[in-house]
Amino acid sequence: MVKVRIWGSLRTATGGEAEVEVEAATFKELLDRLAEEYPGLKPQIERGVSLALDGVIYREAWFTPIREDSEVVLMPYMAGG
Amino acid sequence: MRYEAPQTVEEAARLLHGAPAPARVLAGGTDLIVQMRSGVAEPALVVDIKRIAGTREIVAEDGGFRIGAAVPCAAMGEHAALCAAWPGIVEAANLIGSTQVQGRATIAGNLCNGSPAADSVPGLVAAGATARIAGPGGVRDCPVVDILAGPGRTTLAPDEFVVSLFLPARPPHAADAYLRFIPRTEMDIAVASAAVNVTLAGDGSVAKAQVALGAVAPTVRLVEAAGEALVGSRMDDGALDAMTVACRAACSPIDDKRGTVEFRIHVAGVLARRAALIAFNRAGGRT
Amino acid sequence: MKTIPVSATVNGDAVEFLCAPDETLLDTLRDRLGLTGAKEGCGSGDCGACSVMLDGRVVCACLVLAAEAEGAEISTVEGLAQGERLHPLQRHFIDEAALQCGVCTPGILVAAKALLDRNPDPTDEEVRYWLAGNLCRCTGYDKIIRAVKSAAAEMRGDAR
Amino acid sequence: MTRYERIDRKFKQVGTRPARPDGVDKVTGRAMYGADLTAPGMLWAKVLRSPHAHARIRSIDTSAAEALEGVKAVVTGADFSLPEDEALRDVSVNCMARDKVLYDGHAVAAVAAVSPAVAKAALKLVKVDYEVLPHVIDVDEAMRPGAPVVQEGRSYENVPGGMSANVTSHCEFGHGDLDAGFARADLVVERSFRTAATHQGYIEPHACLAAVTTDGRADLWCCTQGHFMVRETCAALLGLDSSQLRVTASEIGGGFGGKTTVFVEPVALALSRKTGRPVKAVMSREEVFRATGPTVHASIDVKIGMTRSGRITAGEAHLRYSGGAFPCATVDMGAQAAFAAYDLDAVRTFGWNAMTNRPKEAPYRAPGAPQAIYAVESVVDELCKELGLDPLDVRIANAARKGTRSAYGPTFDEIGLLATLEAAKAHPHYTAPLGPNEGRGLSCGFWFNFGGNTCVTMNLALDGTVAITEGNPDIGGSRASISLMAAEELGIPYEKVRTIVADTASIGHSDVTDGSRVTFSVGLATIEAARDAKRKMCERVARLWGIDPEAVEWRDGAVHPAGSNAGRFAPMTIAEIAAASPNTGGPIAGHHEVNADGAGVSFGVHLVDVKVDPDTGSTTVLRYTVFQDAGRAVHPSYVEGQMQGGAVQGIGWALNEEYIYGADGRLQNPGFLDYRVPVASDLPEIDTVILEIPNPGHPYGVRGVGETPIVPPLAAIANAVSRAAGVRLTELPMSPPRVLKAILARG
Repeated sequence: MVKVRIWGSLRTATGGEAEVEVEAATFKELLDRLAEEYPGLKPQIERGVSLALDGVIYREAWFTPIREDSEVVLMPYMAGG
Repeated sequence: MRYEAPQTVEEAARLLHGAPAPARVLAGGTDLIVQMRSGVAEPALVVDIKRIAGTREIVAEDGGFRIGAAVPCAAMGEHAALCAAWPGIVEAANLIGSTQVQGRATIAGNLCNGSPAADSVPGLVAAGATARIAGPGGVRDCPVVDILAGPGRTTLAPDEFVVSLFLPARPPHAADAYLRFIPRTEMDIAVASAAVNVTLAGDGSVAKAQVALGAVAPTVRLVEAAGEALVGSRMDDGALDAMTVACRAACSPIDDKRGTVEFRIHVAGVLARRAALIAFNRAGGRT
Repeated sequence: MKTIPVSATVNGDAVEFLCAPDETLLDTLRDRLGLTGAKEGCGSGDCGACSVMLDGRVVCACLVLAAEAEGAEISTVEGLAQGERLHPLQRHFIDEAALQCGVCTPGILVAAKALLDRNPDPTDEEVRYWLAGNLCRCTGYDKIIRAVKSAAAEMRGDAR
Repeated sequence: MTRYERIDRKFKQVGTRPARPDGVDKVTGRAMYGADLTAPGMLWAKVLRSPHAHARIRSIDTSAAEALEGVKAVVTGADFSLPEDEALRDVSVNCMARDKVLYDGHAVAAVAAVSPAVAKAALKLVKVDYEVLPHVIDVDEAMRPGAPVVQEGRSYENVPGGMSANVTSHCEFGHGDLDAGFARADLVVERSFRTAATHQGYIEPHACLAAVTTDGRADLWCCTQGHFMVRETCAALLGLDSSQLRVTASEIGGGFGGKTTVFVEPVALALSRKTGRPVKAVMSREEVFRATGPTVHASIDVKIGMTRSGRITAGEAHLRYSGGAFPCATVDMGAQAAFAAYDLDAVRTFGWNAMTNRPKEAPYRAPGAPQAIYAVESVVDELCKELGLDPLDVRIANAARKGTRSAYGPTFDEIGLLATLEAAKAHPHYTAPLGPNEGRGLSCGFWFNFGGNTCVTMNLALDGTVAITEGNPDIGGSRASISLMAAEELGIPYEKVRTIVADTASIGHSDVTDGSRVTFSVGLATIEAARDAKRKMCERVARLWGIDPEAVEWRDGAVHPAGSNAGRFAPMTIAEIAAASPNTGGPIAGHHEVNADGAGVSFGVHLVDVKVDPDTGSTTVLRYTVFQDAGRAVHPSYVEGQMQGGAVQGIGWALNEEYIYGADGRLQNPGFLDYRVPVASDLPEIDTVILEIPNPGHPYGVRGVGETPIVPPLAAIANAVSRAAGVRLTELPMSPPRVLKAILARG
């Protein structure tokens, strides 16, 4: 199981929890499990999310491996200028 | 559109007189060509006056200077005698737009464009300059102040044009100054401006003063009360305060993208005060 | 609109062209004479990207009618280098990274040359005011001012 | 992310300042920008734009325009498809209005004609019947229930019920107990701020030349930050196969984020398809201001608590942004960036986006961050002033560092903020004396930085020189940096490398040049491509020498035996290996295709001194110093250039730049005369101090540097002006009328 921190406005989809636990070994599995277990997260996941893994931001890489002790933070998908 | 570049004043006058409206005179083109591009001006005829003899010259005349209507502002700054006699007018001319614009723009065009914010006009008004105007009936001379009619408007008839401007002879101990406020250091239209022209008496006090303000009324405005407030003074605070009050009282500006009513009124007074001191010092005055 | 025949000198070469009466010199240079070095950034004389020399003065080509150029001497950025040899301003702009995107560079080089032709030793302030009509959005102007000054020093033959 | 080793080593070429490869072209006028290409038989396009801020289009009659001699085609919204994808659909509607015009300047029709003059005349003959609708320009007004609705049905699920339909999204970030934090504070300051919309202000207007053939093939030349983005977007809007549309990026005359989308490109393609002739479209400056992307405008409330000793106990911000007439996620980034520079126990930010009748926002250098950080850094400065604390000491005491849980969630890795703050403290600027009416301000800045999809091919010529092909338009000298990294990695002179930006048919998909990503991502891919090529060269030489590939090594541009045991062979240089390549297995190339990550966040600190004229409210910038962590400055001149250019854009934003609307909802200043970007005489020298705290996510330690420098100037200048004027300014720009009003009100 990995602990995933979500941002504040997503808590309506997780019953108020700021941190949820899912079974996932990669970024892709994490997104799939989150969408399954918390259907309210689905629209945001479809619009785009980034993943911060131990402080490093990944925007798309599905195969990025996640360890159980990793710090996992979900972030909105972002773009620069 | 037709483009004509006549060689004589008469030919230009004939072209303008016979033109199907609208016709426009082209000197430096820095306003006209912008207006044509944006569609504000759609002239059927453009008369380029730069090939008319004398329009590109500055000549000494009766102790003063006659400045051809097609003399670019940059050329004024290169004329040592003109700079010495009318430093305020020259500095105003050299504030119009960029280096590139000054290589083309003319003070006659600046006048005829009719903008209340025109940089060179307050100085011309304060100087008591006259314009030589050509029309179908020949030429006439007219004080610059009487040419101003409102934003974008002059008292010139559609078939008239300015051939030259005349700056009168200077007595000793006389000088002028011009200041404008813009948000940047260059490239903007004046939000408020002031020109002051002073002549000192033998005792160093102000014998005569003329103050003109720009961008604070529908036209550049000669503020006689402001000039009178300085007469007899050595630019002491009392006289300057009175002048500032007179200037602000003469303002009737608008709120727009460049400034507010309050800002324009306040800053017009500030600029007139600073310009008065500069002109006074240039004239050799000691406070 | 009938076109107007114009004869002029551009970068030392005699040229003849036809232009529409309301056509700007900038459009003629770019679209008829193939000299695309001068750029249109604004079309209103506010950015200086179209700076060219016209009879010894630096002007915005967007604020000149092509018809006015009859008999005129015009020079553009394309005339700055002498064959293979870059003008010192051009070299210093490259060496001192005085350009990023480079679209304002032709206009700035033409304007800077006009400055150095009349004032071989300008102060920072003189350079900044002379070039105030040339907008650059990339560099913050710092390296441009330095490059103009070091080109000026080289042209004066100062020891460097 | 690969954690790279030896990023701290000594470099031979990285860190030097060679001439850029496109330099001569750019100083001689030879470089070809968007508007510089012509084609035989070319037509000219012009676009008709809405004069209304908000109106329903009842009908468009193009018959008179089509009948004009010289007009070859007219297109309207009906000529473009509406893709399923929401973002693409918005781009389509933004390029050409459908049932409604949503802002002054919104495109409604376009013509192609034999000359610009004929095209312009034709526009006047297009008759559009508008039903003018009420409009809304201001974000706070747009959020009020009952405000005119810009578009219906665009709110995301995260917007609570009962709000105006203009509110499209809501976000919230942060951690900790705000109430407890504020309770611990000795002083709490709460302020509201406003920032105007600004424009990227690139000097080159959007321009393109399109040529579509009747068999569905198309070529497009345009100035863009990302020609692959142009390809995908235009293909979707026109129903073309991406592979049949070849897009070539011209030299680009500035972008700053504004050229990360399309405007006239699909229009020129549609007109070309309709006419069977090449079509050139060039925007005027007025069109650029009215119809291309400004930033969001913002209304922000910030509340921060501090102890007497300068410890921040809690921070809270409410950000209301408007990205114009479409949904916009920029506020998400603002809400995440607002407090990034601080190590806080309690922090919370709330963001809202609301639609207004303004042009669709396009990203502008660190989108969303400058506004948010301006508000936060202004309040921090006010707290410092009220409590009599040194503003740099307070920032040092509260600075985020390695191990800090950031305000937006993740825990920071190696970051350079503390070192940057300490460099500012040690700099003579910080202690230089100030005169009357002068003030000093400072601010931290932050940007995330991104990596992204990147392709590099490195081809070895038979003489051993190297050609690098990449897919990211070079805005600020990136070809020089990329060539430098290739030369460094291969151990050959910089002059032996040439880097080009290839068209979309010649290299794999590359994301737009944005997010400060090019030196990082393309550099990373270049180094990896070079390593790939080196491996291949080592294999060739090992085979020639008849030894194991492990027994050779690459050193100083040549293959050497790895040690005395490997045998005695004269080293083989890259030129010798290249010359022998036909005999050893054929051409040698290195590749790297990657979706790069590990960009590493970026921090900067700006110090500024200003003088305020108390009689006119005019601000003069006297001295300016930028401190920033570049990870590794590959070509320091262009790193400095980014720092200086970003600072000056921020100065413009702080002092004069703004979108000004009339009561009629029309933009009043669509030109460089009244949209006042800084000119040379407005500015002092911009000093730079580059720090190099290597980024472990890049083989040479590079961090993106392009965006962060626009973030700090807003607050740095606001803090300096507020101190000089003796009154706190809370609205940007701090134009002279606004400053004078505040000074006169202060008394």
